[in-house]
Amino acid sequence: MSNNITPEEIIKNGTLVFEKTKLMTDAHLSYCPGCGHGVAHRITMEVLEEMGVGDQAIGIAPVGCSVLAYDFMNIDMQQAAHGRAPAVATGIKRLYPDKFVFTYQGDGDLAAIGTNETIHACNRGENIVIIFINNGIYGMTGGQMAPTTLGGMKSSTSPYGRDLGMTGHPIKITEMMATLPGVCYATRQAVHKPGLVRKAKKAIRKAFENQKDKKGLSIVEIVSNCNSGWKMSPVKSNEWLEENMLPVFPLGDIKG
Amino acid sequence: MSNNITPEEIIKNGTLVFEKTKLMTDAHLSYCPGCGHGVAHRITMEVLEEMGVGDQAIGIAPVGCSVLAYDFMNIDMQQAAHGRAPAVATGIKRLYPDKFVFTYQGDGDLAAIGTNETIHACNRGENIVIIFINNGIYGMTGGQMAPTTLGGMKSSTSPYGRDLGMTGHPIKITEMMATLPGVCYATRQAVHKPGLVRKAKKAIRKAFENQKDKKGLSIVEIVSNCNSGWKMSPVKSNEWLEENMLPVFPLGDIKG
Amino acid sequence: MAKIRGAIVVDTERCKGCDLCVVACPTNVIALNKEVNGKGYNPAFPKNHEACIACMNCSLVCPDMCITVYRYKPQKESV
Amino acid sequence: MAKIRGAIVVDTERCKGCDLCVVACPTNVIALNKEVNGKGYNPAFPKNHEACIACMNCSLVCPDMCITVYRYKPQKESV
Amino acid sequence: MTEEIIIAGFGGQGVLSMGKILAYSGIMQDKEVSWMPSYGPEMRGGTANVTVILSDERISSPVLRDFDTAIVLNQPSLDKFEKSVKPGGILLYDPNGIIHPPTRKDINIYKIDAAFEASKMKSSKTFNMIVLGAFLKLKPVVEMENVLKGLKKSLPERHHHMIPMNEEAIKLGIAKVEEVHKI
Amino acid sequence: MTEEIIIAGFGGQGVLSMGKILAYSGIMQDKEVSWMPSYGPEMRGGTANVTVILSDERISSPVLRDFDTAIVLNQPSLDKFEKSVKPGGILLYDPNGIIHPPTRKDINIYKIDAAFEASKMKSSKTFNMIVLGAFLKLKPVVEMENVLKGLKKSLPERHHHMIPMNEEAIKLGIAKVEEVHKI
Amino acid sequence: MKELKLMKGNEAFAEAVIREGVDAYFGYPITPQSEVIEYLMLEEPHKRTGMVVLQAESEIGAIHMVYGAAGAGKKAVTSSSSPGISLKQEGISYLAGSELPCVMLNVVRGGPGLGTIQPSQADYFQTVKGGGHGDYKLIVLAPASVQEMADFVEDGFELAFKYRNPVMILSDGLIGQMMEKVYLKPQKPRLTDEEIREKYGNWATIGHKPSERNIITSLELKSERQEKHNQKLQAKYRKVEKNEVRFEKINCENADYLLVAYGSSARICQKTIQLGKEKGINIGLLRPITLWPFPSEEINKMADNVKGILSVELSTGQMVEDVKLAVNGKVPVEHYGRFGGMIHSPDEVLEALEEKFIK
Amino acid sequence: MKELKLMKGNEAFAEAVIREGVDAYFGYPITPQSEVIEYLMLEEPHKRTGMVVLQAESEIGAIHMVYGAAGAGKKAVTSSSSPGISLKQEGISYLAGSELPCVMLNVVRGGPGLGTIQPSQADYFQTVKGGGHGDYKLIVLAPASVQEMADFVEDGFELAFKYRNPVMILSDGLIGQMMEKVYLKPQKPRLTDEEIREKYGNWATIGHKPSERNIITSLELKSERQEKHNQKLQAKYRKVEKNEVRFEKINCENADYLLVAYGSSARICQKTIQLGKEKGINIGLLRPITLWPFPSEEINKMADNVKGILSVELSTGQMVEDVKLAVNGKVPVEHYGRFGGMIHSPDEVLEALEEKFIK
Ligand SMILES: Cc1ncc(C[n+]2csc(CCOP(=O)(O)OP(=O)(O)O)c2C)c(N)n1
Ligand SMILES: Cc1ncc(C[n+]2csc(CCOP(=O)(O)OP(=O)(O)O)c2C)c(N)n1
Ligand code: SF4
Ligand code: SF4
Ligand code: SF4
Ligand code: SF4
Ligand code: SF4
Ligand code: SF4
Ligand SMILES: [Mg+2]
Ligand SMILES: [Mg+2]
Repeated sequence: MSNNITPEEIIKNGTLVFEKTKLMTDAHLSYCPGCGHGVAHRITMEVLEEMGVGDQAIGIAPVGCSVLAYDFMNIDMQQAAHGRAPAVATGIKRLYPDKFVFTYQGDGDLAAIGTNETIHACNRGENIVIIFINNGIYGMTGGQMAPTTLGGMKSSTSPYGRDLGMTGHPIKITEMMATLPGVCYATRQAVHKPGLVRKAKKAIRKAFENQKDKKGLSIVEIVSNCNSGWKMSPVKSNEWLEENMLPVFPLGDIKG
Repeated sequence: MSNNITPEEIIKNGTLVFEKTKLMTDAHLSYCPGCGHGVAHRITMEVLEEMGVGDQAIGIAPVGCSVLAYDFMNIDMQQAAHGRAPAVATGIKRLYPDKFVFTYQGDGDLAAIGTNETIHACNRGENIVIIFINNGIYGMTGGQMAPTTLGGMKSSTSPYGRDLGMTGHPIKITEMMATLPGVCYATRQAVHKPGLVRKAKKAIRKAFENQKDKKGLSIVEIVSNCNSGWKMSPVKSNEWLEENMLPVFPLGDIKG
Repeated sequence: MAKIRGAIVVDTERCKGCDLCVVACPTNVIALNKEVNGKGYNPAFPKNHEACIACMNCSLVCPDMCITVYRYKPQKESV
Repeated sequence: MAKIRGAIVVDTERCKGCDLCVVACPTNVIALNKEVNGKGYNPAFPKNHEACIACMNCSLVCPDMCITVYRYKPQKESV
Repeated sequence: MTEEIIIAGFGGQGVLSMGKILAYSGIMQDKEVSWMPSYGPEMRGGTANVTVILSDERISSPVLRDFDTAIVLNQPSLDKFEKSVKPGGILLYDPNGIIHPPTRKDINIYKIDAAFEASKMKSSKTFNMIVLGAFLKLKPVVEMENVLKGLKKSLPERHHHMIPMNEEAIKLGIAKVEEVHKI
Repeated sequence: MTEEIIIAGFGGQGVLSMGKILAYSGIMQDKEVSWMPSYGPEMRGGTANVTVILSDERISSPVLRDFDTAIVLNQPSLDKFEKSVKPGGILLYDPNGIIHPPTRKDINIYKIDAAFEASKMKSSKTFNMIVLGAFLKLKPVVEMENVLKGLKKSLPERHHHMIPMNEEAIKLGIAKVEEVHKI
Repeated sequence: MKELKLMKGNEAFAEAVIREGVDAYFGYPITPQSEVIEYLMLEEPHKRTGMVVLQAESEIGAIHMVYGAAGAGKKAVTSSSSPGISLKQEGISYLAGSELPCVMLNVVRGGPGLGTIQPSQADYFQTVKGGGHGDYKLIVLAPASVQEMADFVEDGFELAFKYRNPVMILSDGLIGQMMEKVYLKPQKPRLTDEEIREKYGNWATIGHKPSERNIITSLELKSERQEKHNQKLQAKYRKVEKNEVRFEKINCENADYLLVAYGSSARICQKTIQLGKEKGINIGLLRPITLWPFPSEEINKMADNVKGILSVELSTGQMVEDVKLAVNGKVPVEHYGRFGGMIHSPDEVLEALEEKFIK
Repeated sequence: MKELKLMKGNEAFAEAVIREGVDAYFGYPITPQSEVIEYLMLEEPHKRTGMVVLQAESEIGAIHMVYGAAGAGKKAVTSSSSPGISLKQEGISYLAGSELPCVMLNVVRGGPGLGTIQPSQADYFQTVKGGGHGDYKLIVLAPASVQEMADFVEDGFELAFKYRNPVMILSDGLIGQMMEKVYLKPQKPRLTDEEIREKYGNWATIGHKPSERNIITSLELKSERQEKHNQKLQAKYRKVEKNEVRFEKINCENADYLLVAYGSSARICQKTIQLGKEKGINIGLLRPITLWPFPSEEINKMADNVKGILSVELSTGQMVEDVKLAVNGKVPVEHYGRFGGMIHSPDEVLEALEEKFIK
């Protein structure tokens, strides 16, 4: 065949280089168009598939837009109460130290109501992975302010922009977690560009490898959009993320 | 009179240089002999007295040995549920921004069950003072392990010594709090020696001055003994504190 | 050297027309369809399919796993 | 220069005999009594009262606020 | 007079705000009103519906099984609510995207090609107002004057410049509604 | 046989462990037993008490208002529990620190100068065993052999070397108990 | 002058909170009641009255902020929905134990667990019997309209301060999300410290001289004193039971059957009465407005004249126990209700009544 | 071979937990039950059976660790006392909603609020009616002896796994702190994954292939399905009510008066029977062992033959409502009990009985 091969022929004869992992179900995701949760789900499952440990993994879904993660991640999952995923993961992991246990949590879940469970799972050095989707807002409940909401950012509970003096600064919880000896790896990633997706996936892989090697708790924060909550188009929201979120939540490894 | 004056004469004619502040009630403290809570209570009240703001102060007693602080501190006080003192203080201070509002909390209260309320009061930069008595143990309930318990240290729930691998490292919550922009002053003090008592009192004074100047949240950690929980004499426990607690929880200002 | 060629298949019923793949494609292969799908979204399609270089950018950023990518590497001319 | 002299009053019923003042006193003024008080504790007392220099160490470390301290500064000899 | 209405369609079709304008109009005409939405995650992309009741008396149940009028704007809503029209009641629908039209013989059926008319007006935002017009033609439960007042009340100040266009749309709906089946 | 006992004194006097040894001894003698302590912050420095019941039958209420025997080891406990002895029952007390001795006439009153005897033995730890001996003299509800077995059971292995001294103390208590008032 | 608006129940509650002169609202978002805090944030009551509105880090944070503010003698409000209310239980028990006045709102959704976000009345037991530990009672108001969502803010605070007791407004997703006409009362000024002291006595912790100081606590280590404290609470509760029972009777004069229903279910049952009339069945409705104190006496009286009583709730049957306790065996008492977020229609209620008592 | 020991109720519970082959205990200290975790830490069950014992950061942490472990099909235990149990209410509702088996212990102390650390039975409502949100039921066992503190661990797990339902052991400070003889059962081995699957079915999340995967959740966004889920729960509850009612009757044959009492109060009432006999008053005692399901039928039957029923609880009167519901007006039902940490003596109970029914 030559360079003039048609797309149809390529599809028939070419190598398949990308398709949905089997560790994602066929169910259509419940997320808004362009929401970063989808990519974060997928790369997490791709890592488990590539490590060949999907059938040894137990995931914890939070309360937040990803509450239904168990409908999409094609593995054993538990749905945890709002903020308590790290405690739930602790309960499982302590009994199945050789299984792969991870939580998947939003910023409201992990950094507001769940701060205590987060900090103490870190402090005990639970040998788990936390995938932390920081979209600076409570997506699920209609775009209320989160502890991670940027200064001046509008949300349904900061309709005139977050007032740092009244409500505090956007919390950098991953940096706080990194200060604890029980945390072996803390990194901040994003998934709104192809290169970043690749990097984020590598980070998640490293996190699960750490768990395999019993190194302690790994946290992978993913700065993501909530285009619905931010009231922007998906494309616009990713630009806004780049310009506004990343200066406050800079990407890269924080620890390990 | 001459140098040969008798003690009795001195008492009659000398200057009174130290007596119990009126902001402590006459009730006998419920603490064990030699427990650091007493000194911490007293110097807190001395500061309020010296600032002349005892009648503008509202204190929050925790759940812990100092649950009855309101019996001893001769000011308006509320008793808060275990760990929730910073939220209670927030509720008061937001309505009385010009009053002096402080919490008095133990390490179990502040750094275990109350971590969430602690971190978020700090993050919001509530303009309050937290007096934090770190004795590395749950004194009140009979000497159980706290998140601050040292590695290898025995307690009634770590009878063979705290196992860092299973239960995590002693948490340095004050350092974590200091990372938050809402915290203007974070310091670690002790009260088992006269010089340290003087310093600790200065720190508390600074904390309340910060509140007066609306600078944000000040935390004064006081590393203290729990001779009952540690199962040592008061004198021995202070020595043990010096040798074992202070290397892990070094004294001095952490921020501000 | 022979140019690597690619092709994509879009699951139009999964697609939510978010436009992210359109923006991510370095060779402007993808566009959104004027017709809506069953869910009322304008799904992506390879408008300029020949330009595809199988870089997978589109599939990497697609939150809904709609895009399958195939690659074709022609026999090297020198062989 | 005239030596500053001090004296203390111990509220023996408040005292819990913890020994902290004893240890804190630089001039070994204080000791614990053999007799117990109403609560069953051996209270502190100024055994070597004349040595007191009113440094307040004892009162500063006393957790139970038992100790009141008085100071006496003799007329300076030069005046 | 009591008029019990269900309005159902896709999330983006302005179902809830149409109900709201109707309710406000009712208030302007001194009626009792209730507006009860379906809410929750199904609203995200999925379907939405709202029950509106206008009455001269105090309204008892805001929850109903049967309605005087059902206004349905997509196939799933038609499937769901055709059976909920009281015998002799009215079913009003937009035929756009409807594959299985209504079949009941004991009710009055009307259609309004609102999507088409709105696209002609070059403003998709007028869609629900055209439907409202059609409804008001069939059930003049509130006077035009009060509808305009209701519109004004329910729109934030900064959108008041759109009132004339909305008025036009309502009138268009009044003009364009078609009878499909009359008992 | 059912013997209902209250033992009360200061926290440090070994009240709870004395009750425990008595309970263990009861078990060794195949009796039903219950041991119910007061607990809580008042134990810190304050007073402590424990209700011990030994019986040949299943024990119903571990909570009692009146007792066959009250063993009181300080003034507050005497004040509190003198009135709780059943008429005809026994009150046993240590006179050390007692300013207002018991006054009831309808009960049998004994004293044991256990603090004094213990200080003579140069071991304050034997104090409660001396009291126990005194009680056993008055109410031989368990045999000495079983008391020793109970002692062994209730003490951790590493303290077993102290059993002979405790035995001696018990015997001393048996010998030294004095009648104060007999009905 | 009263103001007429078309509002959601949640919004009406929020607006009434501002107009009541409430000092502080502390809450955490949860469907179906997030409109409360969203409305408050949008309205900026700190500009209108100086009122504080703070989004807490959690429901637990929120209830203890309320505890602090209430202890300082201020009018404090929180709101949440079922799972969030469960988290507040320790705090609620503290508020009751410390005798602090406050108003809480539960916009109930279907449970248990995360459940559904649709309306439900399955938190009756939790609210009325004591979701928290210990012997205590909340005064519970059950609004059946958007108007009452607004009105019960004032009523709630009156009761809360009169008895120094927390008040729960037990609503549900239906009442919270629906819009109706509502007449809003004019703005009340927030009370000054002096006014509070005059009106309600000097018990708040706002800073005092040692001789006049106040303490807020629910701890009493001496059991004798704790028992006394409990007795005092019980005496108060008896007083509330005697004075504060509220209910509404509809069509009860010659009713053969009685429906007992509160909140949204009572609204639905009103229509059932109509439907019954059309069928020649004479149905009355007793709507408890206070769920505690419960209108037991009235129901007991009514039991003398009806053939059967149906407790209609959006739950698997909770209030029905209180109805039975009131009736004490006089006539059959049954329960009917959809649950798990499903809502019974007026017709379904009528069918249930017929099936249970007539067929 | 059974082993005889003298133990505190709390210790007996802890030892029985080890011997039951429990997989994990998660708890947070609180008086009067801290001996449970202290005993477990001292005994090092990880050496005896591999059991995990972890002190959580809070009661909330603990209950959700239990949730995780239970969801993984393991036998998990937590314990606390009143305020701590209030904090667990959201988690408990989740466990019930997700149908997870576990055993929880509440060593009740006096409330409300921080209250006192002395014994109480004032958490009956919270436990039996639903302290958390939504329509759910806990199976509730009420031990009246140290022996039962041990025995109910096994019984509890049998019920918990049989019905996939959380079980609460409702004890109090008296039973927890007292020592009695206890016969301990021999050590059971912990179950392997295979044994669990065989015995209880394959529903746990322990890692599976996609085709066989398990999900633990209490969420059902579609109301229709949530209602179905609730119906399933209710059907289960009816089954439990039919099969699992447990009670003990003492001296009931010819009793003129009936005491209904559970736990420590039942122990006290046993002595009251004796005291009654001495006075010529013929008293029977019905001791509910399961508080839910409640022995309503039996009490209803008994009501035919007695002149009055006294519900005796260490509370201001909670179980008395269930007694009244059971009796449905047949005979007078009254409540008696000390509270706030105070404990009634057998004499006081007799005096109350005489006063209410005889004098
Ligand atoms: C106890 C409790 N409180 C509150 C809620 C309501 N709630 C659901 S999701 C959510 C916030 C989710 O935000 P986040 O964790 O950032 O996730 P996102 O939706 O943004 O991905 C809240 C507050 C709840 N379900 N349970
Ligand atoms: C919700 C709740 N959980 C647990 C307890 C029991 N409790 C009382 S004090 C305390 C720990 C106190 O330790 P700390 O805060 O370090 O104070 P300390 O006594 O050492 O000064 C605990 C766990 C309680 N009262 N309430
Ligand atoms: S609301 Fe935000 S976080 Fe949730 S699915 Fe939509 S875009 Fe994503
Ligand atoms: S137990 Fe410890 S902290 Fe508590 S009073 Fe005694 S020494 Fe102090
Ligand atoms: S594979 Fe690359 S070139 Fe091809 S369509 Fe996707 S992004 Fe464009
Ligand atoms: S990124 Fe995916 S969902 Fe979005 S338009 Fe492209 S194919 Fe559709
Ligand atoms: S004042 Fe100083 S010198 Fe005097 S007794 Fe006290 S410590 Fe000793
Ligand atoms: S420090 Fe105070 S309590 Fe301790 S012995 Fe001295 S005087 Fe007594
Ligand atoms: Mg978020
Ligand atoms: Mg401590």
